[in-house]
Amino acid sequence: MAYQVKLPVFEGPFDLLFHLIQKQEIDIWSISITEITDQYLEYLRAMEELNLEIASEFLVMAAALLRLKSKRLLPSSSSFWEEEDDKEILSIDSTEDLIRKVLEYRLFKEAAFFLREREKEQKKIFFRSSRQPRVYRQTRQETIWDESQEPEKLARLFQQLQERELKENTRLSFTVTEEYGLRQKMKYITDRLKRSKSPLYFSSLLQSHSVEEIIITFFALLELCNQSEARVWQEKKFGPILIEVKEA
Amino acid sequence: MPEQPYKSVIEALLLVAEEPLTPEKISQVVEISKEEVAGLLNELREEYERHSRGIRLYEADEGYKLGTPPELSAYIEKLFSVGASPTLSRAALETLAIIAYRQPITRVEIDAIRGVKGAGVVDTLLKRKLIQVVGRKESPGRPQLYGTTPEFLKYFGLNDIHELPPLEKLQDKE
Amino acid sequence: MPEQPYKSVIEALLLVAEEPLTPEKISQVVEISKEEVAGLLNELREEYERHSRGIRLYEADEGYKLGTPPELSAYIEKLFSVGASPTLSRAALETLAIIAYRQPITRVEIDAIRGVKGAGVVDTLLKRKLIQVVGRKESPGRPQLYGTTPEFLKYFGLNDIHELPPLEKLQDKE
Repeated sequence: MAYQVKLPVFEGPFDLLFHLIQKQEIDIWSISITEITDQYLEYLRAMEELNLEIASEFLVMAAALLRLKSKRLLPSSSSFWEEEDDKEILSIDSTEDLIRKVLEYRLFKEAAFFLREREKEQKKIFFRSSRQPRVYRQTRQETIWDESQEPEKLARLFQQLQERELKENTRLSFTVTEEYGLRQKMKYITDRLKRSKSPLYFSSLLQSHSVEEIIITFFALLELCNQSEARVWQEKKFGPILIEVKEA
Repeated sequence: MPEQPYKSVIEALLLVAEEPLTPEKISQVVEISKEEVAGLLNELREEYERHSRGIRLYEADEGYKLGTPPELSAYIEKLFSVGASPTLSRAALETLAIIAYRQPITRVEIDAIRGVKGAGVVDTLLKRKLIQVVGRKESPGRPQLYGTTPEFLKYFGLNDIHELPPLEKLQDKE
Repeated sequence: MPEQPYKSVIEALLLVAEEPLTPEKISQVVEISKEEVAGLLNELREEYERHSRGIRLYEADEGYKLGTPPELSAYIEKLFSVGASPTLSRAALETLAIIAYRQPITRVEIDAIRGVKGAGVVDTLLKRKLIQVVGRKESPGRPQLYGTTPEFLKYFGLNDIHELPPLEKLQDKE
Protein backbone atom coordinates (compact mmCIF):
# COMPACT_ATOMS: atom_id res chain seq x y z
CA MET A 1 0.00 0.00 0.00
CA ALA A 2 1.35 3.37 -0.95
CA TYR A 3 1.74 6.00 1.70
CA GLN A 4 -1.06 8.45 1.98
CA VAL A 5 -0.52 12.13 1.56
CA LYS A 6 -2.88 14.25 3.55
CA LEU A 7 -4.07 17.31 1.74
CA PRO A 8 -5.78 20.02 3.71
CA VAL A 9 -9.38 20.50 2.66
CA PHE A 10 -10.50 23.90 1.50
CA GLU A 11 -13.99 25.29 1.42
CA GLY A 12 -13.43 26.97 -1.92
CA PRO A 13 -10.88 28.64 -4.16
CA PHE A 14 -10.62 31.73 -1.95
CA ASP A 15 -9.98 29.54 1.04
CA LEU A 16 -7.14 27.81 -0.80
CA LEU A 17 -5.70 31.08 -2.10
CA PHE A 18 -5.73 32.59 1.35
CA HIS A 19 -3.88 29.56 2.66
CA LEU A 20 -1.23 29.86 -0.08
CA ILE A 21 -0.73 33.56 0.52
CA GLN A 22 -0.51 33.05 4.26
CA LYS A 23 2.15 30.39 3.74
CA GLN A 24 4.36 32.89 1.96
CA GLU A 25 4.37 35.10 5.03
CA ILE A 26 4.39 38.27 3.01
CA ASP A 27 2.13 41.25 2.88
CA ILE A 28 -0.90 40.13 0.98
CA TRP A 29 -0.80 43.23 -1.23
CA SER A 30 2.64 42.35 -2.53
CA ILE A 31 1.90 38.85 -3.73
CA SER A 32 3.16 37.76 -7.10
CA ILE A 33 0.33 36.56 -9.26
CA THR A 34 2.73 34.25 -11.10
CA GLU A 35 3.88 32.51 -7.95
CA ILE A 36 0.39 32.19 -6.52
CA THR A 37 -0.93 30.82 -9.77
CA ASP A 38 1.80 28.21 -9.91
CA GLN A 39 1.22 27.12 -6.36
CA TYR A 40 -2.51 27.00 -6.92
CA LEU A 41 -2.09 24.76 -9.96
CA GLU A 42 0.33 22.59 -8.05
CA TYR A 43 -2.27 21.99 -5.40
CA LEU A 44 -4.86 21.04 -8.00
CA ARG A 45 -2.36 18.63 -9.54
CA ALA A 46 -1.75 17.04 -6.16
CA MET A 47 -5.46 16.60 -5.73
CA GLU A 48 -5.65 14.98 -9.12
CA GLU A 49 -2.89 12.54 -8.25
CA LEU A 50 -4.78 11.51 -5.17
CA ASN A 51 -7.85 11.00 -7.28
CA LEU A 52 -9.72 13.59 -5.32
CA GLU A 53 -12.69 15.15 -6.91
CA ILE A 54 -12.01 18.75 -7.79
CA ALA A 55 -15.03 21.00 -7.51
CA SER A 56 -15.66 23.03 -10.63
CA GLU A 57 -15.17 26.31 -8.74
CA PHE A 58 -11.51 25.44 -8.23
CA LEU A 59 -11.07 25.00 -11.97
CA VAL A 60 -12.88 28.23 -12.75
CA MET A 61 -10.49 29.99 -10.39
CA ALA A 62 -7.52 28.31 -12.05
CA ALA A 63 -8.69 29.72 -15.36
CA ALA A 64 -9.16 33.15 -13.84
CA LEU A 65 -5.66 33.04 -12.37
CA LEU A 66 -4.08 31.98 -15.63
CA ARG A 67 -5.88 34.78 -17.35
CA LEU A 68 -4.58 37.29 -14.83
CA LYS A 69 -1.10 35.91 -15.22
CA SER A 70 -1.05 36.07 -18.99
CA LYS A 71 -2.65 39.49 -18.95
CA ARG A 72 0.55 40.86 -17.48
CA LEU A 73 2.54 39.48 -20.40
CA LEU A 74 0.49 41.20 -23.03
CA PRO A 75 0.26 44.91 -23.71
CA SER A 76 -2.53 46.28 -21.56
CA SER A 77 -4.08 48.12 -24.50
CA SER A 78 -4.71 44.85 -26.27
CA SER A 79 -8.34 44.42 -27.09
CA PHE A 80 -7.77 40.71 -26.78
CA TRP A 81 -9.20 40.77 -23.27
CA GLU A 82 -12.46 42.42 -23.96
CA GLU A 83 -14.06 39.17 -24.97
CA GLU A 84 -16.48 36.98 -23.15
CA ASP A 85 -18.01 38.68 -20.19
CA ASP A 86 -18.46 35.58 -18.12
CA LYS A 87 -21.16 35.94 -15.57
CA GLU A 88 -19.63 33.23 -13.47
CA ILE A 89 -19.56 33.59 -9.70
CA LEU A 90 -15.89 34.29 -10.15
CA SER A 91 -15.21 37.39 -12.14
CA ILE A 92 -11.83 38.79 -11.33
CA ASP A 93 -10.58 41.86 -13.14
CA SER A 94 -7.19 42.41 -11.59
CA THR A 95 -4.78 41.20 -8.97
CA GLU A 96 -6.07 43.93 -6.66
CA ASP A 97 -9.58 42.70 -7.19
CA LEU A 98 -8.45 39.17 -6.40
CA ILE A 99 -6.77 40.28 -3.19
CA ARG A 100 -9.83 42.24 -2.14
CA LYS A 101 -11.97 39.19 -2.63
CA VAL A 102 -9.61 36.92 -0.74
CA LEU A 103 -9.51 39.41 2.12
CA GLU A 104 -13.27 39.69 2.19
CA TYR A 105 -13.60 35.94 2.22
CA ARG A 106 -11.10 35.74 5.06
CA LEU A 107 -13.23 38.08 7.18
CA PHE A 108 -16.14 35.74 6.98
CA LYS A 109 -13.93 32.75 7.60
CA GLU A 110 -12.96 34.41 10.87
CA ALA A 111 -16.59 35.19 11.59
CA ALA A 112 -17.45 31.55 10.94
CA PHE A 113 -14.74 30.56 13.38
CA PHE A 114 -16.27 32.84 15.99
CA LEU A 115 -19.66 31.24 15.41
CA ARG A 116 -18.09 27.79 15.71
CA GLU A 117 -16.76 28.68 19.17
CA ARG A 118 -20.13 30.04 20.28
CA GLU A 119 -21.80 26.92 18.95
CA LYS A 120 -19.46 24.66 20.90
CA GLU A 121 -20.09 26.62 24.08
CA GLN A 122 -23.85 26.65 23.65
CA LYS A 123 -24.08 22.96 22.95
CA LYS A 124 -22.78 22.27 26.42
CA ILE A 125 -25.53 24.11 28.19
CA PHE A 126 -28.92 22.59 28.72
CA PHE A 127 -32.01 24.40 29.82
CA ARG A 128 -35.19 23.26 31.32
CA SER A 129 -37.48 22.25 28.52
CA SER A 130 -40.19 24.83 28.05
CA ARG A 131 -42.89 22.21 28.11
CA GLN A 132 -41.94 21.16 31.58
CA PRO A 133 -43.97 23.67 33.58
CA ARG A 134 -47.11 22.02 32.26
CA VAL A 135 -46.16 18.83 33.98
CA TYR A 136 -45.28 20.80 37.03
CA ARG A 137 -48.56 22.60 37.10
CA GLN A 138 -50.60 19.48 36.59
CA THR A 139 -48.96 17.55 39.38
CA ARG A 140 -49.44 20.43 41.73
CA GLN A 141 -53.11 19.49 41.89
CA GLU A 142 -54.43 23.04 41.76
CA THR A 143 -54.45 23.29 38.03
CA ILE A 144 -53.54 26.67 36.71
CA TRP A 145 -53.61 24.80 33.46
CA ASP A 146 -55.75 26.64 31.05
CA GLU A 147 -57.54 24.68 28.42
CA SER A 148 -57.52 27.63 26.07
CA GLN A 149 -53.95 26.64 25.37
CA GLU A 150 -54.94 23.39 23.77
CA PRO A 151 -54.65 23.34 20.01
CA GLU A 152 -57.63 20.99 19.84
CA LYS A 153 -59.76 23.83 21.10
CA LEU A 154 -58.70 25.92 18.13
CA ALA A 155 -59.69 23.16 15.77
CA ARG A 156 -63.08 22.78 17.45
CA LEU A 157 -63.79 26.50 17.35
CA PHE A 158 -62.82 26.78 13.73
CA GLN A 159 -65.00 23.87 12.78
CA GLN A 160 -68.00 25.41 14.55
CA LEU A 161 -67.40 28.71 12.80
CA GLN A 162 -67.20 27.06 9.42
CA GLU A 163 -70.42 25.21 9.99
CA ARG A 164 -72.16 28.38 11.10
CA GLU A 165 -70.83 30.25 8.10
CA LEU A 166 -72.16 27.56 5.82
CA LYS A 167 -75.64 27.73 7.34
CA GLU A 168 -75.84 31.49 7.27
CA ASN A 169 -74.77 31.72 3.67
CA THR A 170 -77.46 29.34 2.53
CA ARG A 171 -80.10 31.12 4.53
CA LEU A 172 -79.09 34.52 3.23
CA SER A 173 -79.24 33.59 -0.42
CA PHE A 174 -82.62 31.98 0.05
CA THR A 175 -84.37 34.90 1.72
CA VAL A 176 -82.84 37.38 -0.66
CA THR A 177 -84.20 35.74 -3.77
CA GLU A 178 -87.57 35.52 -2.12
CA GLU A 179 -87.86 39.11 -1.08
CA TYR A 180 -86.58 41.00 -4.05
CA GLY A 181 -87.65 38.83 -6.84
CA LEU A 182 -85.08 37.72 -9.29
CA ARG A 183 -87.35 38.22 -12.32
CA GLN A 184 -88.01 41.83 -11.42
CA LYS A 185 -84.34 42.60 -11.13
CA MET A 186 -83.55 40.86 -14.41
CA LYS A 187 -86.15 42.95 -16.16
CA TYR A 188 -84.74 46.10 -14.59
CA ILE A 189 -81.28 45.26 -15.89
CA THR A 190 -82.38 44.45 -19.44
CA ASP A 191 -84.36 47.70 -19.60
CA ARG A 192 -81.36 49.70 -18.45
CA LEU A 193 -79.09 47.94 -20.91
CA LYS A 194 -81.40 48.54 -23.85
CA ARG A 195 -81.63 52.24 -23.07
CA SER A 196 -77.91 52.69 -22.67
CA LYS A 197 -75.65 53.15 -25.67
CA SER A 198 -72.45 52.32 -23.88
CA PRO A 199 -71.62 49.46 -21.47
CA LEU A 200 -72.89 49.88 -17.90
CA TYR A 201 -70.95 49.56 -14.72
CA PHE A 202 -72.25 46.95 -12.32
CA SER A 203 -72.33 49.55 -9.56
CA SER A 204 -74.67 51.75 -11.61
CA LEU A 205 -77.28 49.01 -11.37
CA LEU A 206 -77.44 49.31 -7.63
CA GLN A 207 -79.79 51.62 -5.80
CA SER A 208 -79.14 50.94 -2.14
CA HIS A 209 -75.81 49.11 -2.00
CA SER A 210 -77.12 46.78 0.69
CA VAL A 211 -75.55 43.33 0.77
CA GLU A 212 -78.88 41.83 -0.21
CA GLU A 213 -79.23 44.08 -3.21
CA ILE A 214 -75.70 43.43 -4.40
CA ILE A 215 -76.29 39.70 -4.20
CA ILE A 216 -79.63 39.76 -5.97
CA THR A 217 -78.31 42.03 -8.72
CA PHE A 218 -75.38 39.74 -9.20
CA PHE A 219 -77.61 36.70 -9.41
CA ALA A 220 -79.84 38.44 -11.90
CA LEU A 221 -76.82 39.30 -13.99
CA LEU A 222 -75.58 35.73 -13.91
CA GLU A 223 -78.95 34.54 -14.99
CA LEU A 224 -78.97 36.99 -17.91
CA CYS A 225 -75.54 35.78 -18.99
CA ASN A 226 -76.79 32.28 -18.74
CA GLN A 227 -79.66 33.12 -21.05
CA SER A 228 -77.24 34.90 -23.40
CA GLU A 229 -79.01 38.23 -22.87
CA ALA A 230 -75.97 40.07 -21.53
CA ARG A 231 -72.23 40.07 -21.88
CA VAL A 232 -70.08 40.78 -18.83
CA TRP A 233 -66.36 41.46 -18.52
CA GLN A 234 -63.64 43.04 -16.45
CA GLU A 235 -60.72 44.92 -17.90
CA LYS A 236 -58.39 43.80 -15.20
CA LYS A 237 -58.40 41.57 -12.16
CA PHE A 238 -60.66 43.09 -9.48
CA GLY A 239 -61.52 45.90 -11.88
CA PRO A 240 -65.06 47.20 -12.27
CA ILE A 241 -67.55 44.86 -13.90
CA LEU A 242 -68.85 46.09 -17.25
CA ILE A 243 -72.07 44.94 -18.85
CA GLU A 244 -73.63 45.29 -22.29
CA VAL A 245 -76.46 43.74 -24.23
CA LYS A 246 -75.50 40.67 -26.11
CA GLU A 247 -76.61 41.07 -29.71
CA ALA A 248 -78.40 38.09 -31.07
CA MET B 1 -16.10 11.93 31.85
CA PRO B 2 -14.56 14.61 34.02
CA GLU B 3 -14.61 14.14 37.75
CA GLN B 4 -17.52 16.13 39.11
CA PRO B 5 -19.18 16.18 42.50
CA TYR B 6 -21.95 13.67 41.97
CA LYS B 7 -24.47 15.76 43.83
CA SER B 8 -24.14 18.60 41.32
CA VAL B 9 -24.45 16.12 38.47
CA ILE B 10 -27.70 14.80 39.90
CA GLU B 11 -29.00 18.30 40.41
CA ALA B 12 -28.23 19.13 36.78
CA LEU B 13 -29.99 15.98 35.59
CA LEU B 14 -33.07 16.80 37.66
CA LEU B 15 -33.09 20.32 36.27
CA VAL B 16 -33.26 19.30 32.64
CA ALA B 17 -35.12 16.00 32.81
CA GLU B 18 -38.50 16.07 31.18
CA GLU B 19 -39.93 13.42 33.43
CA PRO B 20 -39.37 12.31 37.01
CA LEU B 21 -36.03 10.51 37.26
CA THR B 22 -35.84 7.13 38.93
CA PRO B 23 -32.83 6.30 41.11
CA GLU B 24 -32.08 3.50 38.60
CA LYS B 25 -31.83 5.93 35.74
CA ILE B 26 -29.65 8.30 37.72
CA SER B 27 -27.39 5.47 38.84
CA GLN B 28 -27.05 4.39 35.25
CA VAL B 29 -26.11 7.83 33.97
CA VAL B 30 -23.81 8.85 36.82
CA GLU B 31 -22.34 5.36 37.22
CA ILE B 32 -22.65 5.12 40.98
CA SER B 33 -24.74 2.67 43.01
CA LYS B 34 -28.44 3.17 43.64
CA GLU B 35 -27.69 3.47 47.35
CA GLU B 36 -25.28 6.29 46.74
CA VAL B 37 -27.89 7.98 44.53
CA ALA B 38 -30.48 7.66 47.28
CA GLY B 39 -28.08 9.17 49.80
CA LEU B 40 -27.24 12.12 47.54
CA LEU B 41 -30.89 12.73 46.76
CA ASN B 42 -31.53 12.93 50.48
CA GLU B 43 -28.72 15.39 50.93
CA LEU B 44 -30.11 17.52 48.13
CA ARG B 45 -33.58 17.44 49.64
CA GLU B 46 -32.27 18.52 53.02
CA GLU B 47 -30.13 21.28 51.61
CA TYR B 48 -33.06 22.71 49.71
CA GLU B 49 -35.11 22.82 52.89
CA ARG B 50 -32.43 23.87 55.32
CA HIS B 51 -31.36 26.85 53.28
CA SER B 52 -34.95 27.79 52.51
CA ARG B 53 -34.39 27.81 48.81
CA GLY B 54 -36.88 28.23 46.02
CA ILE B 55 -36.44 24.61 44.97
CA ARG B 56 -37.76 21.40 46.49
CA LEU B 57 -37.22 17.78 45.63
CA TYR B 58 -40.45 15.90 45.03
CA GLU B 59 -41.23 12.27 44.49
CA ALA B 60 -43.56 11.39 41.67
CA ASP B 61 -44.17 8.27 39.64
CA GLU B 62 -41.43 6.40 41.46
CA GLY B 63 -39.02 9.07 40.44
CA TYR B 64 -37.79 12.44 41.58
CA LYS B 65 -38.19 15.89 40.21
CA LEU B 66 -37.65 19.49 41.14
CA GLY B 67 -40.54 21.75 42.03
CA THR B 68 -41.25 24.87 44.01
CA PRO B 69 -42.07 25.09 47.73
CA PRO B 70 -45.84 25.03 48.30
CA GLU B 71 -45.67 28.22 50.36
CA LEU B 72 -44.53 30.15 47.29
CA SER B 73 -47.51 29.14 45.17
CA ALA B 74 -49.02 32.63 45.34
CA TYR B 75 -45.96 34.04 43.58
CA ILE B 76 -45.98 31.36 40.94
CA GLU B 77 -49.62 31.95 40.17
CA LYS B 78 -48.91 35.64 39.94
CA LEU B 79 -46.07 34.98 37.54
CA PHE B 80 -48.36 33.11 35.21
CA SER B 81 -51.18 35.61 35.44
CA VAL B 82 -49.22 38.85 35.29
CA GLY B 83 -48.96 40.80 32.09
CA ALA B 84 -48.85 38.78 28.93
CA SER B 85 -50.61 35.74 30.25
CA PRO B 86 -54.28 36.39 30.86
CA THR B 87 -56.19 33.60 29.18
CA LEU B 88 -57.56 34.47 25.80
CA SER B 89 -61.18 35.48 25.44
CA ARG B 90 -63.48 33.40 23.33
CA ALA B 91 -63.50 36.08 20.66
CA ALA B 92 -59.72 36.05 20.62
CA LEU B 93 -59.58 32.26 20.39
CA GLU B 94 -62.10 32.19 17.55
CA THR B 95 -60.15 34.79 15.66
CA LEU B 96 -56.92 32.95 16.33
CA ALA B 97 -58.45 29.69 15.11
CA ILE B 98 -59.51 31.34 11.86
CA ILE B 99 -56.09 32.88 11.32
CA ALA B 100 -54.32 29.64 12.16
CA TYR B 101 -56.29 27.58 9.67
CA ARG B 102 -56.80 30.17 6.95
CA GLN B 103 -53.59 32.18 6.95
CA PRO B 104 -52.76 34.45 5.29
CA ILE B 105 -56.08 36.21 5.82
CA THR B 106 -57.42 39.77 6.00
CA ARG B 107 -59.51 41.38 8.73
CA VAL B 108 -62.52 41.55 6.44
CA GLU B 109 -62.26 37.84 5.72
CA ILE B 110 -61.97 37.08 9.42
CA ASP B 111 -65.02 39.18 10.18
CA ALA B 112 -66.93 37.47 7.39
CA ILE B 113 -66.31 34.05 8.92
CA ARG B 114 -67.08 35.16 12.47
CA GLY B 115 -70.06 37.22 11.32
CA VAL B 116 -68.96 39.97 13.70
CA LYS B 117 -66.76 43.00 13.37
CA GLY B 118 -63.86 42.19 15.65
CA ALA B 119 -61.75 45.29 15.36
CA GLY B 120 -60.10 45.16 18.76
CA VAL B 121 -59.45 41.44 18.82
CA VAL B 122 -56.91 41.42 16.02
CA ASP B 123 -55.03 44.25 17.70
CA THR B 124 -54.93 42.37 20.98
CA LEU B 125 -53.55 39.30 19.24
CA LEU B 126 -50.97 41.45 17.48
CA LYS B 127 -49.93 43.01 20.75
CA ARG B 128 -49.55 39.58 22.32
CA LYS B 129 -47.45 38.59 19.32
CA LEU B 130 -49.64 35.57 18.61
CA ILE B 131 -50.23 36.88 15.10
CA GLN B 132 -48.31 39.15 12.78
CA VAL B 133 -48.73 40.99 9.51
CA VAL B 134 -47.33 38.71 6.83
CA GLY B 135 -48.01 40.80 3.75
CA ARG B 136 -50.69 42.60 1.82
CA LYS B 137 -53.44 41.17 -0.33
CA GLU B 138 -53.40 42.12 -3.98
CA SER B 139 -56.95 43.37 -3.90
CA PRO B 140 -58.48 46.84 -3.71
CA GLY B 141 -57.09 48.76 -0.75
CA ARG B 142 -54.29 46.18 -0.42
CA PRO B 143 -55.47 45.08 3.05
CA GLN B 144 -52.95 43.57 5.43
CA LEU B 145 -52.72 39.81 5.67
CA TYR B 146 -52.30 38.13 9.03
CA GLY B 147 -50.60 34.90 10.00
CA THR B 148 -49.50 33.17 13.18
CA THR B 149 -46.12 33.66 14.87
CA PRO B 150 -43.54 31.38 16.52
CA GLU B 151 -45.01 32.77 19.75
CA PHE B 152 -48.33 31.23 18.73
CA LEU B 153 -46.72 27.82 18.36
CA LYS B 154 -45.10 28.15 21.74
CA TYR B 155 -48.36 29.23 23.35
CA PHE B 156 -50.09 26.10 22.16
CA GLY B 157 -47.09 23.87 22.67
CA LEU B 158 -46.71 23.11 18.96
CA ASN B 159 -43.44 22.50 17.20
CA ASP B 160 -44.82 23.31 13.82
CA ILE B 161 -47.97 24.80 12.36
CA HIS B 162 -48.66 21.44 10.74
CA GLU B 163 -49.16 19.96 14.16
CA LEU B 164 -52.49 21.76 14.38
CA PRO B 165 -55.20 19.12 14.56
CA PRO B 166 -56.57 18.42 11.10
CA LEU B 167 -60.12 19.57 10.41
CA GLU B 168 -62.71 17.08 9.40
CA LYS B 169 -63.74 17.71 5.84
CA LEU B 170 -66.85 19.83 5.73
CA GLN B 171 -69.28 19.30 2.91
CA ASP B 172 -68.47 21.29 -0.14
CA LYS B 173 -70.14 24.62 -0.32
CA GLU B 174 -72.74 24.96 -3.05
CA MET C 1 -48.62 36.97 50.38
CA PRO C 2 -46.55 35.22 53.00
CA GLU C 3 -43.20 36.69 54.01
CA GLN C 4 -40.53 34.75 52.15
CA PRO C 5 -36.86 35.38 51.52
CA TYR C 6 -36.98 37.09 48.17
CA LYS C 7 -34.05 35.15 46.83
CA SER C 8 -35.88 31.88 47.20
CA VAL C 9 -38.93 33.39 45.54
CA ILE C 10 -36.82 34.43 42.56
CA GLU C 11 -35.26 30.99 42.37
CA ALA C 12 -38.71 29.42 42.35
CA LEU C 13 -39.86 31.75 39.59
CA LEU C 14 -36.81 30.93 37.49
CA LEU C 15 -37.46 27.24 38.00
CA VAL C 16 -40.98 27.32 36.60
CA ALA C 17 -40.81 30.13 34.06
CA GLU C 18 -41.34 29.09 30.49
CA GLU C 19 -39.23 31.86 29.13
CA PRO C 20 -36.28 33.91 30.27
CA LEU C 21 -37.48 36.21 33.02
CA THR C 22 -36.69 39.88 32.77
CA PRO C 23 -35.81 41.80 35.94
CA GLU C 24 -38.92 43.90 35.23
CA LYS C 25 -41.16 40.90 35.32
CA ILE C 26 -39.58 39.59 38.50
CA SER C 27 -39.82 42.97 40.15
CA GLN C 28 -43.49 43.11 39.24
CA VAL C 29 -44.27 39.68 40.65
CA VAL C 30 -42.14 39.89 43.79
CA GLU C 31 -42.92 43.55 44.38
CA ILE C 32 -39.41 44.74 45.03
CA SER C 33 -37.36 47.21 43.00
CA LYS C 34 -35.50 46.23 39.86
CA GLU C 35 -32.24 47.10 41.61
CA GLU C 36 -33.00 44.68 44.41
CA VAL C 37 -33.86 42.03 41.83
CA ALA C 38 -30.56 42.59 40.05
CA GLY C 39 -28.69 42.28 43.34
CA LEU C 40 -30.43 39.06 44.28
CA LEU C 41 -29.88 37.57 40.83
CA ASN C 42 -26.19 38.26 41.25
CA GLU C 43 -26.17 36.57 44.65
CA LEU C 44 -27.92 33.55 43.14
CA ARG C 45 -25.45 33.36 40.29
CA GLU C 46 -22.51 33.49 42.68
CA GLU C 47 -23.95 30.90 45.02
CA TYR C 48 -24.50 28.50 42.15
CA GLU C 49 -20.88 28.84 41.13
CA ARG C 50 -19.29 28.96 44.56
CA HIS C 51 -20.98 25.80 45.76
CA SER C 52 -20.31 24.03 42.48
CA ARG C 53 -23.92 23.16 42.01
CA GLY C 54 -25.64 21.57 39.07
CA ILE C 55 -27.43 24.80 38.26
CA ARG C 56 -26.23 27.99 36.61
CA LEU C 57 -27.90 31.28 35.91
CA TYR C 58 -27.78 32.36 32.25
CA GLU C 59 -28.79 35.49 30.44
CA ALA C 60 -30.86 35.22 27.30
CA ASP C 61 -33.27 37.48 25.47
CA GLU C 62 -32.69 40.22 28.02
CA GLY C 63 -33.86 37.88 30.72
CA TYR C 64 -32.53 35.17 32.96
CA LYS C 65 -33.01 31.45 32.99
CA LEU C 66 -31.61 28.38 34.70
CA GLY C 67 -29.39 25.93 32.87
CA THR C 68 -26.68 23.41 33.58
CA PRO C 69 -22.92 23.99 33.88
CA PRO C 70 -21.13 23.36 30.57
CA GLU C 71 -18.73 20.90 32.21
CA LEU C 72 -21.59 18.51 32.95
CA SER C 73 -22.71 18.28 29.34
CA ALA C 74 -21.47 14.72 28.95
CA TYR C 75 -23.87 13.52 31.67
CA ILE C 76 -26.84 15.35 30.23
CA GLU C 77 -26.14 13.96 26.81
CA LYS C 78 -26.02 10.54 28.35
CA LEU C 79 -29.33 11.12 30.12
CA PHE C 80 -31.01 11.98 26.85
CA SER C 81 -28.88 9.24 25.29
CA VAL C 82 -27.91 11.49 22.48
CA GLY C 83 -24.44 12.20 21.31
CA ALA C 84 -23.61 15.85 21.02
CA SER C 85 -26.11 17.21 18.53
CA PRO C 86 -24.62 17.60 15.09
CA THR C 87 -22.70 20.81 14.65
CA LEU C 88 -22.98 22.88 11.52
CA SER C 89 -20.63 22.16 8.64
CA ARG C 90 -17.93 24.66 7.77
CA ALA C 91 -19.76 25.59 4.60
CA ALA C 92 -22.92 26.21 6.63
CA LEU C 93 -21.07 28.33 9.18
CA GLU C 94 -19.38 30.41 6.49
CA THR C 95 -22.67 31.01 4.75
CA LEU C 96 -24.32 31.84 8.04
CA ALA C 97 -21.54 34.29 8.90
CA ILE C 98 -21.98 36.06 5.57
CA ILE C 99 -25.74 36.27 6.02
CA ALA C 100 -25.39 37.45 9.62
CA TYR C 101 -23.09 40.32 8.73
CA ARG C 102 -24.44 41.26 5.33
CA GLN C 103 -28.18 40.75 5.68
CA PRO C 104 -30.33 41.14 3.72
CA ILE C 105 -28.40 39.31 1.03
CA THR C 106 -29.14 37.15 -2.02
CA ARG C 107 -27.78 33.70 -2.87
CA VAL C 108 -25.71 35.07 -5.73
CA GLU C 109 -24.09 37.60 -3.44
CA ILE C 110 -23.28 34.89 -0.90
CA ASP C 111 -21.76 32.69 -3.60
CA ALA C 112 -19.66 35.59 -4.86
CA ILE C 113 -18.08 36.08 -1.45
CA ARG C 114 -17.49 32.39 -0.87
CA GLY C 115 -16.32 31.78 -4.43
CA VAL C 116 -18.40 28.63 -4.42
CA LYS C 117 -21.90 27.79 -5.54
CA GLY C 118 -23.54 26.75 -2.29
CA ALA C 119 -27.00 25.81 -3.45
CA GLY C 120 -27.75 23.20 -0.81
CA VAL C 121 -26.31 25.09 2.12
CA VAL C 122 -28.87 27.89 2.09
CA ASP C 123 -31.67 25.33 1.97
CA THR C 124 -30.26 23.47 4.93
CA LEU C 125 -30.03 26.69 6.91
CA LEU C 126 -33.61 27.56 5.95
CA LYS C 127 -34.79 24.15 7.05
CA ARG C 128 -33.02 24.55 10.36
CA LYS C 129 -34.74 27.93 10.73
CA LEU C 130 -31.42 29.69 11.27
CA ILE C 131 -32.18 31.98 8.34
CA GLN C 132 -35.34 33.15 6.63
CA VAL C 133 -36.48 34.93 3.52
CA VAL C 134 -36.84 38.57 4.48
CA GLY C 135 -37.88 40.01 1.14
CA ARG C 136 -36.94 40.33 -2.48
CA LYS C 137 -34.27 42.45 -4.03
CA GLU C 138 -35.41 45.09 -6.49
CA SER C 139 -33.10 43.84 -9.21
CA PRO C 140 -33.64 41.67 -12.30
CA GLY C 141 -35.31 38.43 -11.37
CA ARG C 142 -36.23 39.87 -7.96
CA PRO C 143 -34.10 37.31 -6.11
CA GLN C 144 -34.99 36.42 -2.53
CA LEU C 145 -33.14 38.14 0.28
CA TYR C 146 -32.08 36.19 3.34
CA GLY C 147 -31.59 37.23 6.96
CA THR C 148 -31.04 35.55 10.30
CA THR C 149 -33.84 34.42 12.62
CA PRO C 150 -34.42 34.57 16.40
CA GLU C 151 -33.51 30.88 16.27
CA PHE C 152 -30.07 31.92 15.02
CA LEU C 153 -29.54 34.09 18.08
CA LYS C 154 -30.66 31.31 20.37
CA TYR C 155 -28.44 28.77 18.68
CA PHE C 156 -25.35 30.86 19.28
CA GLY C 157 -26.44 32.14 22.68
CA LEU C 158 -26.67 35.74 21.55
CA ASN C 159 -29.15 38.20 22.98
CA ASP C 160 -29.01 40.45 20.02
CA ILE C 161 -27.52 40.47 16.53
CA HIS C 162 -25.34 43.36 17.67
CA GLU C 163 -23.51 41.04 20.03
CA LEU C 164 -21.69 39.69 17.01
CA PRO C 165 -18.17 41.11 17.12
CA PRO C 166 -17.55 43.76 14.47
CA LEU C 167 -15.93 42.27 11.38
CA GLU C 168 -12.96 44.64 11.49
CA LYS C 169 -12.21 43.40 14.96
CA LEU C 170 -12.00 39.83 13.70
CA GLN C 171 -9.52 41.01 11.11
CA ASP C 172 -7.12 42.34 13.74
CA LYS C 173 -6.52 38.81 14.85
CA GLU C 174 -3.54 38.06 12.66
